[in-house]
Amino acid sequence: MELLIILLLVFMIIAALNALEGKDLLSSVVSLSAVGFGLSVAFLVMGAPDIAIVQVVVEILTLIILIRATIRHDLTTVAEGTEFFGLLVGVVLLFVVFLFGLEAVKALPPFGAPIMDAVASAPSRYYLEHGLKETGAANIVTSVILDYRAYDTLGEATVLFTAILGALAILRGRPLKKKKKG
Amino acid sequence: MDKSEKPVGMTLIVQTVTRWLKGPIILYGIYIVFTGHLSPGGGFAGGVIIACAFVLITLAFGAKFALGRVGKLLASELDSLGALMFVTIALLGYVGGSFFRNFIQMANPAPPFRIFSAGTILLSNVAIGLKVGASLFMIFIILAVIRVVEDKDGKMKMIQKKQGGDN
Amino acid sequence: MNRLPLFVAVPLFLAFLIPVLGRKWKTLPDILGNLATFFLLLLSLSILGISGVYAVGGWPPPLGIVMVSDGLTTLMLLIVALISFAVTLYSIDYMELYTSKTRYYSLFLLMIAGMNGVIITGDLFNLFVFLEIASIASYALVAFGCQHEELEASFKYLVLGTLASTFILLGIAFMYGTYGTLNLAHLARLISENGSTAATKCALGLFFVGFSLKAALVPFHAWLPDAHPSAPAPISAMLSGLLIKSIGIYALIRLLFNVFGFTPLISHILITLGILSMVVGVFLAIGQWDYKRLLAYHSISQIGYVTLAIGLGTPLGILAGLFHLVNHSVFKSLLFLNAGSVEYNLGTRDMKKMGGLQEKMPVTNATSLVGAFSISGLPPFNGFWSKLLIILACVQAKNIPAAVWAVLVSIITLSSFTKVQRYVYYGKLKEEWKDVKEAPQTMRIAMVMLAVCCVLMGLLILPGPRNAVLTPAVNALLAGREGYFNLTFSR
Amino acid sequence: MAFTLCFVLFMVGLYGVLSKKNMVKIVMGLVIMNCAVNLFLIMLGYKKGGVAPILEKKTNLADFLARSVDPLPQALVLTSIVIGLGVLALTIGICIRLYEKYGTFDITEIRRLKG
Repeated sequence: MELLIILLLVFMIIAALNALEGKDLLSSVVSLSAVGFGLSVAFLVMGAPDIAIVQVVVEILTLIILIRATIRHDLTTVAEGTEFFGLLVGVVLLFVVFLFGLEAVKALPPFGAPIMDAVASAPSRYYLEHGLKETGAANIVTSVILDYRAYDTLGEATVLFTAILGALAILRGRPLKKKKKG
Repeated sequence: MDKSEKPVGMTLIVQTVTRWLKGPIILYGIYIVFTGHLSPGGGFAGGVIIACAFVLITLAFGAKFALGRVGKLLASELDSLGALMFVTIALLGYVGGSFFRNFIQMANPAPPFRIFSAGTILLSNVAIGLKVGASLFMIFIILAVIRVVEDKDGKMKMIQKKQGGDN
Repeated sequence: MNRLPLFVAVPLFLAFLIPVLGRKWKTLPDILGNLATFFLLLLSLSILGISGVYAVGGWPPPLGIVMVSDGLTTLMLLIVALISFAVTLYSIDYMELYTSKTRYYSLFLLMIAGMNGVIITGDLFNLFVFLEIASIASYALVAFGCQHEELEASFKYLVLGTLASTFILLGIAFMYGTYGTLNLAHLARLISENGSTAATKCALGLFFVGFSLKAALVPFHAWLPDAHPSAPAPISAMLSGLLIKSIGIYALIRLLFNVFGFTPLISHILITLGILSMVVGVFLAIGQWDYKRLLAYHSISQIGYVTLAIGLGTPLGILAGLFHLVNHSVFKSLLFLNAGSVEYNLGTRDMKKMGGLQEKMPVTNATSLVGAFSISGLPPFNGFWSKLLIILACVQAKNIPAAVWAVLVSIITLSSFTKVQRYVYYGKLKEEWKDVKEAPQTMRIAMVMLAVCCVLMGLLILPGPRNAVLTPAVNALLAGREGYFNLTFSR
Repeated sequence: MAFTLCFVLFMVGLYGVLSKKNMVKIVMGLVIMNCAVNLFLIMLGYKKGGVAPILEKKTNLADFLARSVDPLPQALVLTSIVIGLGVLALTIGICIRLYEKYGTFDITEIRRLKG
């Protein structure tokens, strides 16, 4: 099982690099959605079918938006100026951060042994044990997002609302009533 | 929209398949919304699926079709309405003792594994499904449909479309 | 503590309602926006200094999300409500320059809801969600005018802000992976019981970077001098006065003091960041001729003061820091509103083109003078007292270099604002501004209101008001992990 | 190993954000970072041989408790995905508007503001 996850991850990393380094914007966008679909397969494998469904559908929408909104006939290829020195500094910096993070990752519980089994007072265990009885929802994830942590979900719906309102505001036709002087 | 736009929508094959598929997809989305507390899915997944059905219709039949039928206005009303419904559920809980209290389930617990077994969760799922579906369709309309119009000499160019009902 | 959810629910409800109703009735957004902020002001006055816990959905912590109110929370809520009330009043006339007031007010209320949500929450992930609401609303509001500079600044702000949010989310993931809970108080208890691992330290580092980006501390300040001046003036006032404090400084100090525990290392980092921001901000401000850009650089500098003082970690230091935070909210909002009313009438922000506006705009001139005196630390205005306390706290903590820097920066600030007053308001009136008028009524009222606050808040130094308002906030931070845990799990 | 690779994916996204000059590429970097964090959260909750946290009528509760994966990270990821989509929509909106104004996606050419 872990092997499958690792293979998926390697696939996603390659796709991500291809998306970032590709010269053709359209193929970059397609590579990016390969990352997204790899992600949703990984979710499905790891026992998260709810998330997998959402991820697939959101990925489709992302793909459509990116293609329809940003890809023009006249600029599908990108000319990237490469500054060697800047790139070198960036990569070295990232490598330092990576080493720092690697230590942290080592300190986490091993893959496949979730923290909820190690901490006696972890809320997750309570959700699994009492979720059905207390909320009536057989899908414990639903009982978490719409009952135990419904307030988060309100926030999330609000984020979506805010983003759309913001996009509408930014894309409105005539932003200023009169021309500013000067 | 520019009159010089090429024939609306996609080929006949796509349009026919879409005509067959749109019903089942929407129905599946609704099913997912209503059984979110019993099986994988829920408001988000269902809402996004319904939105995708409308996106498919728009892509297959052209922008005018979707805008005429659903309309940006209606989508934005539904967007606000879904959000308002969710807040109202929260506030009803507030009146009944605690913000976001599952007042139905706590007052009279229903037996599990039924459609009506989880109190406000079902209502919340519907509200979220409405909100997310409308929101995502709105995103699609404002980002992918309205702004991109082909110019006369074949070059893609942005135009500013007069948006109806705007202030 | 039954009133706590209303701080989020009311602005959210109205924000959802305004787009539906605003289309038919044009003056409704103005009315609803002002009513909402006025209501929040009354509400926050009514809970000032009261501490308590509200369990959302009736689920006790750590199962559900809790809202926690202590001295610091109520202080922040009050200042958010006060500034946002003045700003909504100001917006009634100012936003006539732009179209689509409906969306403006809706986004504005969403931003307030986001900030209030961050302030009252007792849950790590919930903090992230509301931080995102406030941030997204502010990205959109910065670009509200849709001109070249605004869009560019907004894009820069958005990329750095989202980077910060992703860092914070990764930090949350590390915390969850190590302790298995998201409740802040529960985390605090588990950290003190189980000790911290490399993952905890990594999460702490990620939070430091993320929240410093949100608070625009040097060296993470690159977005602020673009974003704050480009936004419409009321939004500049909100961003500089409130947003960088509530989702940057407040969230950071809440995590540092009440969850991770305050250590000498953290103190050193905060003091270094503080002095750096203070000095770099003020030196970058010297050469500016753009009115609002100059103010934005001074925001970085003043936030440096706050970080320095709180970083000292002593009771006097924290008192001084919080006092300066509150004062800065008031006078920086006031100064941005002044700059906005000049821009409203003249259509430019270039100070070289201005001059002699004092006879044409007496109210703006007078209030701007109050703001300038406050920010430069001249007695008897509020800025003087808080800066004095900061310097005293530095001396008391035996950190003489910091005290010297604080004095120096204060002098440079004074010279910088002398320049503003001289070039904008004094001197000879230029020919092209012969028919300039004073700002409209509601804008004047808002400015006068904040100027009066500048004077009155100097009184917070007296023992009576100080014990009522500032001391509970200081105690909330000093209570540390133990106090926060006891408060949250008190039921 | 799996955690490390996930962290590598995060770094790839960060590299994209910091080094790319094209706005769409920067946005892609942000999306990749968001994906990596989401995957990381789900991996934290994974249990060897785990099942989805959904009860069925015939499920034995003790057995379910022993085998189910952690539901809380899944709830968080659901929120995080939707937030990511919202941010993406707004970003693309700004990008489209910037493209209208400047006629390019290259940030080195979009430089009116000093500093």
